[in-house]
Amino acid sequence: ACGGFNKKEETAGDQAGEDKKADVPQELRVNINTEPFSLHPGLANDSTSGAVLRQTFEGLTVIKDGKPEPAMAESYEVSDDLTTYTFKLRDAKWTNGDPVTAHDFEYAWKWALDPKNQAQYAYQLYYIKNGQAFNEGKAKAEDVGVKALDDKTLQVTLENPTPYFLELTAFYTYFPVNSKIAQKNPDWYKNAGPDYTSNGPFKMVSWEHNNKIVLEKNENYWDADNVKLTKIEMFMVNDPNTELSMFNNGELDWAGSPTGYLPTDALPKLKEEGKLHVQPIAGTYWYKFNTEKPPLNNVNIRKALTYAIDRKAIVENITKGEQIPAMAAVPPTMFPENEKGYFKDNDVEKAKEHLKKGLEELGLKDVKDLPPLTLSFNTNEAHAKIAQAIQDMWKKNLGIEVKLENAEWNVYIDKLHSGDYQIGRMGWLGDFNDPINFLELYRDKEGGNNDTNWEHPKFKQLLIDSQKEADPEKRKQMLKEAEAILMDELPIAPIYFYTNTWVQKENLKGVEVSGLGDVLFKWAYFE
Amino acid sequence: MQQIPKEMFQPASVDLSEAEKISKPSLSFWKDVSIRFRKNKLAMFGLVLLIILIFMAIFGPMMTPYDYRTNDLMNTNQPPSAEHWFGTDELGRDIFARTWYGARISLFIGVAAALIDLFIGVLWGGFAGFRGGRTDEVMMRIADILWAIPYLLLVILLMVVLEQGLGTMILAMTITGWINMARIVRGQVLQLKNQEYVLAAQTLGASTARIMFKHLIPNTMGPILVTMTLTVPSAIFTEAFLSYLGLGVPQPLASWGTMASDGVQALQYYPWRLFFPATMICLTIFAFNVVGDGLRDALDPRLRK
Amino acid sequence: MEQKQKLVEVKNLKQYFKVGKGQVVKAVDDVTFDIYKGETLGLVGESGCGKSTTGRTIIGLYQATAGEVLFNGVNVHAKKSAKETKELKRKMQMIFQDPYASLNPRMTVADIIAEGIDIHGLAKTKEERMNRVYELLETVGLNREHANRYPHEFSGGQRQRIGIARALAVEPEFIIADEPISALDVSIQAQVVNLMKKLQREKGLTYLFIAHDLSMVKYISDRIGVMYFGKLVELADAEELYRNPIHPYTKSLLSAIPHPDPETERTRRRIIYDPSQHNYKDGEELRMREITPGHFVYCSEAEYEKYKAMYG
Amino acid sequence: MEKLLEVKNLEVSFQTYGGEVHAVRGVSFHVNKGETLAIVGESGSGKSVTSQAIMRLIPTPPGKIKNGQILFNGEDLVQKTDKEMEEIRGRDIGMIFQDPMTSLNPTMKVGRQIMEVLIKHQKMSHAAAKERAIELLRLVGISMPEKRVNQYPHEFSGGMRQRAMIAIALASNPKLLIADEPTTALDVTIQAQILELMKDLQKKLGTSIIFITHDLGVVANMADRVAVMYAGKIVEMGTVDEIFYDPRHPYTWGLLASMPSLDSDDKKELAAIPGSPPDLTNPPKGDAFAPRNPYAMRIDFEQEPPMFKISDTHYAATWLLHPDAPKVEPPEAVKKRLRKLSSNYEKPILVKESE
Amino acid sequence: MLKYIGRRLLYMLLSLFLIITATFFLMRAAPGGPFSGEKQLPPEIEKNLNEFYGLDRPWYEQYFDYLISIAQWDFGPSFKYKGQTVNDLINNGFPVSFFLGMEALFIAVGLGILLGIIAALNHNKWQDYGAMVFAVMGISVPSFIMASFLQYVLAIKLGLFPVARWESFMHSVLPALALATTPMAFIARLTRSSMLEVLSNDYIRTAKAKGLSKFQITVRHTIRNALLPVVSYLGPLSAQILTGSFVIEKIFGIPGLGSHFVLSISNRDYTTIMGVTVFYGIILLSAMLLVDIAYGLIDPRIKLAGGKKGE
Ligand SMILES: Nc1ncnc2c1ncn2[C@@H]1O[C@H](COP(=O)(O)OP(=O)(O)OP(=O)(O)O)[C@@H](O)[C@H]1O
Ligand SMILES: Nc1ncnc2c1ncn2[C@@H]1O[C@H](COP(=O)(O)OP(=O)(O)OP(=O)(O)O)[C@@H](O)[C@H]1O
Ligand SMILES: [Mg+2]
Ligand SMILES: [Mg+2]
Repeated sequence: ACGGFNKKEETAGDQAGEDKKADVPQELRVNINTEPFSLHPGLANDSTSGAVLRQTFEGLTVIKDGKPEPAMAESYEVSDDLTTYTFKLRDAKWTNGDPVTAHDFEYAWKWALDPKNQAQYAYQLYYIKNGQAFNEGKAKAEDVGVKALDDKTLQVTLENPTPYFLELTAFYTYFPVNSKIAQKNPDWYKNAGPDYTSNGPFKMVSWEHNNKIVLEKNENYWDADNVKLTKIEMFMVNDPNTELSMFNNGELDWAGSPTGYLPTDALPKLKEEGKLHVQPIAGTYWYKFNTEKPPLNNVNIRKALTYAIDRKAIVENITKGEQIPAMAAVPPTMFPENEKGYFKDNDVEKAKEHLKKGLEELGLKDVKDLPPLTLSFNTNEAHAKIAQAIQDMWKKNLGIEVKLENAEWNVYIDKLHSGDYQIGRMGWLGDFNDPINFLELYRDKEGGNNDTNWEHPKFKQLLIDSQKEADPEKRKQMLKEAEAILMDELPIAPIYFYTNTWVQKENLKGVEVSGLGDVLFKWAYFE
Repeated sequence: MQQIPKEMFQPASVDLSEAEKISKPSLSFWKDVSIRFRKNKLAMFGLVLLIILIFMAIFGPMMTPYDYRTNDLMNTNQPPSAEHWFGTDELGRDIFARTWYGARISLFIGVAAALIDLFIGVLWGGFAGFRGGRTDEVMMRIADILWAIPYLLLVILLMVVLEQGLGTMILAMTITGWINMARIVRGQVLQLKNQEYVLAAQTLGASTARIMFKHLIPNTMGPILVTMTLTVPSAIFTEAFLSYLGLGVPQPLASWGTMASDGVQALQYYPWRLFFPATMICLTIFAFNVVGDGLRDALDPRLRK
Repeated sequence: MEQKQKLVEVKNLKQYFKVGKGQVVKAVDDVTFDIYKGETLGLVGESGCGKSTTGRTIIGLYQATAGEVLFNGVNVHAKKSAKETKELKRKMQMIFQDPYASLNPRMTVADIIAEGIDIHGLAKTKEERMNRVYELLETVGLNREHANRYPHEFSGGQRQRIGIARALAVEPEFIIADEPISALDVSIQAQVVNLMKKLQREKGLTYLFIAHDLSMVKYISDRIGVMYFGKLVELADAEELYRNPIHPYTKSLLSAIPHPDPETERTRRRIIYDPSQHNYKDGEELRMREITPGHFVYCSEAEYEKYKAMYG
Repeated sequence: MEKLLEVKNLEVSFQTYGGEVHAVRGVSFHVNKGETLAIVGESGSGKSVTSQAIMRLIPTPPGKIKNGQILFNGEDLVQKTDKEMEEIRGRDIGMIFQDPMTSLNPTMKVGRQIMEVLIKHQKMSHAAAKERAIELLRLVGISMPEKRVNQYPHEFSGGMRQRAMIAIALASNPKLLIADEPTTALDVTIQAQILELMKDLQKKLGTSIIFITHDLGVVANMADRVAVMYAGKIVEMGTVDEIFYDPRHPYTWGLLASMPSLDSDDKKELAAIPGSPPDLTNPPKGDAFAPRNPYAMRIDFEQEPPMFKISDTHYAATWLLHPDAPKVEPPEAVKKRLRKLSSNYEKPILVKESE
Repeated sequence: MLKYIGRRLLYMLLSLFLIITATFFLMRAAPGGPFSGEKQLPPEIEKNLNEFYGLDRPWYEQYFDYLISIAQWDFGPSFKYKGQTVNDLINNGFPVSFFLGMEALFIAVGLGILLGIIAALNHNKWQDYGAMVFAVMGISVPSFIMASFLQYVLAIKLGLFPVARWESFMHSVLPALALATTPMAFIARLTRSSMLEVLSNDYIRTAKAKGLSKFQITVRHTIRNALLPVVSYLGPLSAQILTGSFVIEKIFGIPGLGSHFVLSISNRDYTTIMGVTVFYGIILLSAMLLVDIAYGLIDPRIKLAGGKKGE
């Protein structure tokens, strides 16, 4: 099938409005929490870097209102087997005036895939034909399925049909790099300066490490007319209370997600004052069961534990950010019907039934006879609170005593990955806007992010088949079917779906926060 | 001139051996210490405070129907009231119950830290300072090295190797807890060791241990006590830090340190969550301080008259 | 003079202190003398001439820079087993100059006195220990009630007696008394001196008595050594030294003693010692030479002849 | 003769845990311009406290001047403020302390400690003060003073420290010099030097000296008049000759008797005064010396003896001077000294308390 | 003296070597690695990365390479902050921490000693009790509580200072205060207690007899002698404060060195762990040397260099 962007008119321009008052300084101050690990699109591997790069660079597409929109690419074509994309680039310039060419994309992607370069996120490009092979040193650069046919045409060949590939091209690993500069000066990305060239709405004018980054409007940007902000200051203050205090004190224009955090204890007051902005994002907070450790190898026990959690009470009284109780794995941003989920929240009756059944199956008379249970989580106050609440619920509702155990992140992750746990907290934030991202975690027992030791042949098959399904509706059905299996077997107990919460200056408009929690300031302006 | 009877001018029989007598009554050491301690009002106040705190640590949790761990998610973050004397926390737990429950752990940690200070810090510093020369050099460099190795890393490794719990935590605190004390004691001993009474003991053939325990350490009591009053609060918060990392007491057990660390996040919204544990810590330290000062004065025979 | 047994032999003892940039204070500079069993050797001299340092080096508080000290033929400074060291320390004791600084303010008198007993395990039971303490207290003229008190409760004389009791507790053979009486007033000085003499009689003790109060020294000593700037300049029988002082410094010292008699004081003339009066030439050998039997003077060969002629 | 200092009925006590220590219990004496008053007495008899009271250096609390006047040049020092006293201390009155081991700051160079006085009171420049400090050290008999100014007290021997203390006290040529056992730690040659130095200074500048000591030889050498203290009181006071040749108080006898004689060869036991001073928290009823006094009479345990005046300058407080008292023989050593003094009255006259 | 310092420097090198070795092995023994994130990396990428950073070589090679490069003052690239070397991190962070630390030390030492002196000179009077209560609060309230409290009261409620960040001197006041409180309180207690000891010494009486004023006596004769325990404490304290505090930097958003001490460990950023540890080690050991030298300057009776006694 052939496709193109459904050419909406330049909504961005409309939104910005011509009636902005001239005397309002168009300078934005936000908090990005930490020093970005790297401002090289190919090296970046953390959300902070992403938040900066998204303002300074631009990929083939951008996500707006949850959909990929044309950006560097003016249009594209997809082959019938869904594996070849041909992008037509628009006339755009780098901050130093060089034209943005298809070669820049080719260069950037291959650079990231090159095993000689320490790109941690190279796997984001594994969808491209021979991408993984090249990265593993099993293929040559020429074999990689990305090719600049001419300055303005980029052809991408994929390994498999990838229905969400357009979304991926908005991701920062897919951003172009000014190949002329990069070849000349391999250190171009280390600091702000003349060699730090980018193609996005803003350019970086200073980078004080660990302190702040200053962006200014990029006059060479192709859509510069629609960029109203003249300057963005990004501070690196890694403390939610401070962040909010700075906002209250007028030192920030925006506090909270997606680049920062709000203190949980402040949320009720902010909500009361009507200042709090909430937006659901593609993420799920869940507990993983190690399905090989008794009694968690028994599905009824897992069900009992899962059903006996009062998620509503948790999101209302503990997390307080209007999170959505999760009785499903895939967030409602992808499957809107998942707001209801596959089972009832806080279903104590049913939980007790399953417990009874489970005990029988295990040949035990009483809950007391259950092997001792430990609930692990990584060191963090929010996790600790939820764990304590759930511990209390299990005790009250089922009479099961679990022990709590927290550990430093790396220690915890190590335990989880090596299966040295019983019940463990985890969360998943979507990399791209497709349910597969959440489901494929549990496809293979040996999968790096599975940890539950759970594997189900039907589930696995459904996922594999869905990859080749061209019809979005049919594909969705397959995925739903798979999710139903997951929610019946319950190797994981979903707790809630994440939301973004923030406060912002009243007169700040046009900030675009995607369903994945990514922020774009391109269209932002002060009234 | 008044008239004085003649017989008054008769020689009196004088028992000259009586002359050496010191007329002041002699009390046993501890009796004397206790009398002088009791005369010190501030110290007595501190002692009473400490007793109250200990009493509450034992009986406080029994005074309310609430326990330290049962959640009440409908009543989170309630301010102090007749129902919940100290209010409730973010999980709706009664802060009064948690405070006194936490007192047990925090007081225990405080005492443990003080003991570590005494047993390791004082001995280490005293020995290094007294021996001087190469011994001093080596011992103090060992302290420096322990101090310089990233503590967090040590703690993480302990966490991997050992079970979560009080014992592990005490071990973690032992690694570096004594170093400050050792340094201060060493400094004092360097100054004291040339006193003549130390020389006198040496001429008697006194062993190093004897000189340290009988002569040097008792005369360093002042700085030792002051240092201990710093160790105690820092241990209470180290406990919070270690618990936070996952080494200490597992949730939902409370301690003043963890309660205060949690509470400080809510300072602007629910100040009582910080106020009560922090106040208890302050009161404890205050009590330790004045009791320590009082004890030092009472133990110092030079102030006896 | 009958044949006496040498208890302490001090041979070419040197004790130098480093002060600051490479400078050295020669506190004791090549001193040689013997102390016989049962005698009291007085040591006098200008303050700062090294008397205390000599005493402290003999007992091993300082490591000697050079020379040796033999006690009963055993070298004090040589490396010894812990047991030997302990045994040696038991036999040699010291009474300190300052009765205030030398008693630990935080120990009771009983503990101070019993320190040596404890260290050397001289008492088997608590009771025996306390009995020893009481006995010692009585020996030095204090009574048993004093045992539980602290040093600051005592007068200087009493404190000094406590120091003596501490030294006696280990039943030493030899006591170095470093100005044991100069901090005390006259009547107390008499108490202490009487006590020391009594103890010497009863226990056959040997003393090295350091002081600058010559009348007391003369009273208590059998022989007297005079020190000047780290060197022993004259050594003789107490009576002999007073009657026939030879070294000009000794003469000067004797002439400076104030007499408790206003009239003689008004007329007393002091002889002033000027070290340059010797006119020693370079390379001249200076050492102790015996002028009359038992009377040694630090002098050159030429002076020796002169002194010999005058006094011999 | 002009009185430089007059102490009237001085009472000093210390508040301690065990009760109030009456360290000085009604002491009166005076010092004339240019004369030397020696104060002798048992340790603990209140000599140092008296001298410190004059300097207003009694640590308060626990100490307190409870009563009495200290007239210096006619002005009462007891009433002065601390600020006013700072001007007098070190400039008008210099003081040498008893314990040289602890009276110098161990962490300050000796030279600086001397210079301090000069800079404070004579407003000297740093360099001039240093010059003068060296000079003073030489003056008190310290060799190589240029080197010694830069040393710390612990590098000095006991005697040298005492000399440094003396240098400090003499630094600004005070009108009154209080010397609390200044030569106790010194050898005789240095002692003689120091004494000569003090006498010399006295002659040149007319300095008055209060000389506290227990060395009767030094007293004989230095003093014009002598006060004998016992248990916080002056028990006998007179010119040197009167005290040495016609002592009246049994305590003075004891003092004189306990000195060994240089000239005699006899090695018999010294005549010590047994025992130790009374506890001044509860001063005994009657004569404080009575329990140690072989001549004690019954009245001594009942009533405090009044002052008797033996001559214009000679006072003693003992019942032995009472007309009803039996005649007693002083100890042998004292008897040898006794002379008839022409200035004595016919009979001791009883004086009322407080003159 | 020079000889002594020379010997101490040798000891320092040895200590440093031990610190490096211990840290190296502890670090390697800790679970996780620099590339383990929330999402598990495909093993092949991890392999690439390990190769890139040389983590695939035998440990002893890596260890000796570290030693050699550390000797050349080259701590290597940060594993986390791509494109920045550890030397960069230190060069950027240390001046900030140093400035803030000096400010805090200044407050702590100045105010602490002053408070201690006031308390000691007015022993058992209200000033003494006031200072005591203040000190107890300062000791019991750790810096992170103090920081939040100061922020809340002085910045938010009273608006006297900016809430956070590192821009101007005004920005540094609150963090410096928060950093200084506990040491200040402790120094006050130490000073008071040793001042009381010193004030009872005879030479203070001598100084009074010279006619020196209370102030002169305090300044010239008391403080110095009372300073010894303070100096003992100041050694490690200044090493710690000058290299930054994680908590304070976090709360106030300060780009100092302190955060690297913690973050490098939770990130398992091996080179950074080694770099900051070595750097801290050097500062600490130097501070300890200075303290020992200061001992001798403060109290000339203390001789560390030579002077072996007895035995
Ligand atoms: N620890 C030391 N360091 C440096 N010099 C010292 C030390 N101890 C003593 N001295 C010096 O050694 C010399 C002799 O001192 P010593 O104390 O032995 O004298 P002394 O004869 O006992 O004098 P005094 O009668 O005054 O006590 C003096 O010059 C003194 O300065
Ligand atoms: N600060 C004080 N607190 C309590 N009592 C004190 C204090 N100072 C002195 N005394 C007491 O005052 C009395 C007199 O002491 P003082 O020092 O004047 O004696 P002294 O005559 O100088 O003796 P010495 O010859 O030993 O120096 C003693 O009993 C002493 O205990
Ligand atoms: Mg001496
Ligand atoms: Mg005195």
